[in-house]
Amino acid sequence: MSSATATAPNYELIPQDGLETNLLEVSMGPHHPSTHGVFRMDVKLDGETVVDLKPVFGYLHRNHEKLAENMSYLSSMPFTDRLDYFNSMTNNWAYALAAEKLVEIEIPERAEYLRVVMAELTRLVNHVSLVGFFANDLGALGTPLLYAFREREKILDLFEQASGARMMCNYLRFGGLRCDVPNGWLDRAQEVVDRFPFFLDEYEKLLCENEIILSRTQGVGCLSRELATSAGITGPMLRASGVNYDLRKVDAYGIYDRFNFRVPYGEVGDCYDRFMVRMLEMRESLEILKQALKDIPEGPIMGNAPRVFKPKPREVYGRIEGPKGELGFYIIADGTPKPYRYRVRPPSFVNLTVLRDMCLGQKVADTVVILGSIDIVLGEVDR
Amino acid sequence: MSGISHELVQQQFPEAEWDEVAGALIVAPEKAQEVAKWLLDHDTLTLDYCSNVTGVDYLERETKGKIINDAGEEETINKIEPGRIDVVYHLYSMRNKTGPLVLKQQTERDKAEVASLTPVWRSCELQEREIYDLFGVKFKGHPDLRRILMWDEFEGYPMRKDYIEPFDYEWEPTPHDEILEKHKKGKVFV
Amino acid sequence: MNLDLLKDILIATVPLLVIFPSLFAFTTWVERKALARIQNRRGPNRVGIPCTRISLFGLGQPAADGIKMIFKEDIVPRGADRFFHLLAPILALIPAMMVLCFLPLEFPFWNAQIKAMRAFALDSAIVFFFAVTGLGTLAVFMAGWASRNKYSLLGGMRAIAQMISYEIPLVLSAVIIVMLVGSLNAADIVREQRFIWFVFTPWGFTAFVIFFICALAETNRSPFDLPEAESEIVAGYFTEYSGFKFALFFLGEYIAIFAISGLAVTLFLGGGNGPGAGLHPWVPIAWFLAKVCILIALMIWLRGTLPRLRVDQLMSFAWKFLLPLSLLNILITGAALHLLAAVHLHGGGQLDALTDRKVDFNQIIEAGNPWVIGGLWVGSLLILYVAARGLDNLTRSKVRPREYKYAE
Amino acid sequence: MNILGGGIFSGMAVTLKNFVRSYFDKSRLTTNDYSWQPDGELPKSIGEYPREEGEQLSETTTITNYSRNFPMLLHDDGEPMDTVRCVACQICERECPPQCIYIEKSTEKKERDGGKPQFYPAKFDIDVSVCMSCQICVEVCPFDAIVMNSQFELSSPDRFGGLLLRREDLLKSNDYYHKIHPEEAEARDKRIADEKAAKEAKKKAAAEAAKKKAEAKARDEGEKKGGAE
Repeated sequence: MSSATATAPNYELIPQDGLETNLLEVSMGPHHPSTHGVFRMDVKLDGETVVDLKPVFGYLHRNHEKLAENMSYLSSMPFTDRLDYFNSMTNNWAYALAAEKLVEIEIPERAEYLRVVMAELTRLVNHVSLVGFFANDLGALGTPLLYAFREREKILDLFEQASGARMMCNYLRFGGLRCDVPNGWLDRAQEVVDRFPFFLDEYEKLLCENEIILSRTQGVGCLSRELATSAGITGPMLRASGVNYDLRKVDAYGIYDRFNFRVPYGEVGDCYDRFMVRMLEMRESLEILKQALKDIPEGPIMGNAPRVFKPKPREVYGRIEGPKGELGFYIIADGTPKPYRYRVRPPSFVNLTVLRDMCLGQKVADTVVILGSIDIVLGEVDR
Repeated sequence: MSGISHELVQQQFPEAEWDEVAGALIVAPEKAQEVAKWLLDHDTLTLDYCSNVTGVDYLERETKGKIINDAGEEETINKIEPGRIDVVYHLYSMRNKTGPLVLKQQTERDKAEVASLTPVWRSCELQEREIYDLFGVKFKGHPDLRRILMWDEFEGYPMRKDYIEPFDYEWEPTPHDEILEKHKKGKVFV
Repeated sequence: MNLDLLKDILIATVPLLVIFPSLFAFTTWVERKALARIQNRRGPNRVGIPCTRISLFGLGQPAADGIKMIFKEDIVPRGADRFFHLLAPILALIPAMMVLCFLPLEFPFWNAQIKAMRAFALDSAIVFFFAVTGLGTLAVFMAGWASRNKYSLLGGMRAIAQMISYEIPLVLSAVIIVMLVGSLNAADIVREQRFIWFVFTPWGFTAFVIFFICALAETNRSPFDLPEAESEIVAGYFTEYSGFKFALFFLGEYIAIFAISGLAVTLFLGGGNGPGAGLHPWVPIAWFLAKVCILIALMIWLRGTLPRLRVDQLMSFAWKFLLPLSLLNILITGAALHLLAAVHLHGGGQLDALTDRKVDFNQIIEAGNPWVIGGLWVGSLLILYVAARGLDNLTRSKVRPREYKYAE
Repeated sequence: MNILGGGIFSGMAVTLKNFVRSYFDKSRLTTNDYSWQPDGELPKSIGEYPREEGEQLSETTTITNYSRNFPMLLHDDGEPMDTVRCVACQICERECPPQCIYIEKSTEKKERDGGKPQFYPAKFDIDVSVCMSCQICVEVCPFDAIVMNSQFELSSPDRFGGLLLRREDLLKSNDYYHKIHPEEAEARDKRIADEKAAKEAKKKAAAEAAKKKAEAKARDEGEKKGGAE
């Protein structure tokens, strides 16, 4: 198992006719159209080939962990929305899961189902917009992105109707949900779920067999199984490298063991696999949604959560399969209403570990494609 | 998902301590890399996936402890627990789908230094850099130990419990009392 | 000063200077609108006639954009070469405008009975066209270099590599037409397509496809917009251009698109030929512009659909796919022409006495045996398709859609 | 065996289909469609808002019944400050994650309509440039005094004062709340009424129990007396 840091190929510049040659150092970012936020890659180029790459983080750092350590458990719930601002529902869930491990709370059935519904809708939102951005990085002038955003809007409408906000939902609570979904919401969700496959068909026709996309993504940014495991890559990116590890199956948190779904995985681990695994995962999410919307029971949505959340001294680590990978919350309670230590294990931050390894030797145009296929959100990377 | 028994590890490394409250195995920094390699290569454990790496800062504090004094009576005294920084590793096995095993390295606060586990698990690379950045823990054997989230010129370690932030040099100009007054006067530089 | 000459020049050039820039304005609107509709948006729909509430589907947008561009601040980066920074957009526009003169547009303003006016009745128009458009590359590199920006430099480098590579298959596919016609004069080529446009011959069709692909690359249109690849190198060579200089670049780019589409129409799509072309002198011009617009619509459609190629794939596509294919096409064209001539002569046909050539293509088509010609058509197409497939397999052998497995 | 460039052609077919269908099929448009919104006040397609220059939505327009923007203080019917529900307990100030609430408690208690004298907020400011609309204050409030407003046209030319909402700006009547969030307001009122009823029932029960006890005691005593006689 190799885990050593990849080194740049031993690069020698050959001076020609007495002319001095130099590598071109380009600082891609922080204001670059394709770095998905304020992220910087210091790239050294020989012509168009990437010789060295250094990711630079921290432009969006706000020390979320320190903030959370200075406020009550409940108060940092809305701040988790802002970590990965595409997937506020799953962020909420990860935090709620960790906090619920601290104190024993029984979560009502309906709340569990609604959590699954929201998480899978979030997964759809994330994957669909990621695929759109990915196509945009490949240079498809916004068309796939806008198709994706149209579908995303429909799901965001659902979130808005349920929680009052489109992106910063702040919907989950320790022991359940903040409020029940309004009347007719489930029918509307069913409608969205029923129509989504038609969109996916069209989308696959547009992208998946396009010769340009195939040649742009296949064989680009290959990530081996061994490196993926060692570098702690999680989520669709890990499964694209051929490791079957999905926390929904492994941990079966919530009530995921009740649903019948499959986990797609790739073999090569290049950008095409990462792209396709996400496309296929959307179909599986739809399967889960169909089952969940069918079985959802009536009942209360809030468990017997204490009004003042004051857990006994303990250490817990709660993790869920977020759309981008394993999102973990590590909380140390010390018996006060504030967490002593609050740590977020951000999937996209850890997934960036291998950015350099994947980009070395590729073309400069590939770096943005590889970065796009990693699926980062800077709110989460920098916290 | 099943947890991992710490006793197996303690058989191999008897000096490793088991902390019941935290549910963590405490290893000495000198031994850490050896333990990590053993955990990774072990036939049944195969902890090939290091999920989460983080630091925890404990300030020096007074605790009340009970001791048996010379006279054989129980006595409550004030103990001073020295401050320390823990570096916590959450280990899982992707192959066996088991975990977690929590590994901790402890170090004093003033000259914080532990062994880097990046040579064993690549996933520690950025997370250990983050701990170095925010807690000021040096990692021996880390290939690229630089600040990561804060800028290079930044002084201090913001995640430490006794960190005092400097005066708000980059505040959001919010309309409140003193700052509002300052803003009305013109641009303020601190 | 010869007043008549001045008049001639004005009559020949002023319509070009009116038609194409206004077509540019219209095209920007059409492009934005069409792309919007492809992407299921509405597109510009507010700007219409000023001071009224009439929005005219946003037709006023180009004018508003133009006014905005003129009044924007012109920012020149510190350390940039100011002179070349200024020169580049001008140099990008001038060659593009110049080659418009070689298009076979005959404006019937002046003495239409005697002679229709064309700006440049040059006998070697096609050669001249390629020579002058090549200058545009220089402007692009100049912009990339003078901006003193690394993205611009990368864009300029890409532009040079791309434009030089694609010039070769572009010219080689035009050679097919020259072989068929035997003349480099644009008017002759158009006249030769009275009965059948060259795009409807197998060689002409292949050449047209290659020509169109190369035209996309020459004019930096998607999927070959690498020199200005937004997602990779910000805006390529015009990263540092703003305001009116940017507008000039933009104008130059679109004029170049019109010019190269005009050339494609001339070479393959029969120029001004079409139903009713003989009725009125304006009809051929309308046909010509309509065909140009169809090609531009195709370009917009492609832009709305396709992602971008990578720079090495772009090169390998040009050198390993387009170049062999166009060479093969030339070979097949020559063989087919000889075969046709032999059959024609065998059947007792006559050689064209007027021109200095062995056979008149149209004559052969008219008089030839439909079975022979049909067989030739199908055979040539088949050979070309098989060759294209073979080349495709050679260049992208490993790139295929994949099957995925699922874990339960 | 697929044809050469087949993927590109199928992609082009998709875009052509979208191009044509976008003129006929409204659901294809990316523009947000709020046609499911029950009351007709909102433009059917919010994408075209504002259709006229200076068009303002009416004050009670909400995007959805659950939409939340910034908090407001509720008061019951009557003079706002006489019936304000807030008792300046400052829980929301403590719990507010971005700490945008500033409360000053009144020094003396004030008589309420039909209630005990209570403290009231002498100062209640919300800095909406900091507020992140998380609704934590609504949840922690034990008096149902603070709820979310859905007013979203708050832009102001005054950078400093304009975004600091004072107590007077925040006070809104319960009727207004019913207008903007009918379902939520109904549920809240019902809950308050239930709680009140339960409280009163409890009180009554306690009083009755006390009465019974007293009666029983009296009877006992009477019996005792009778026994003594």
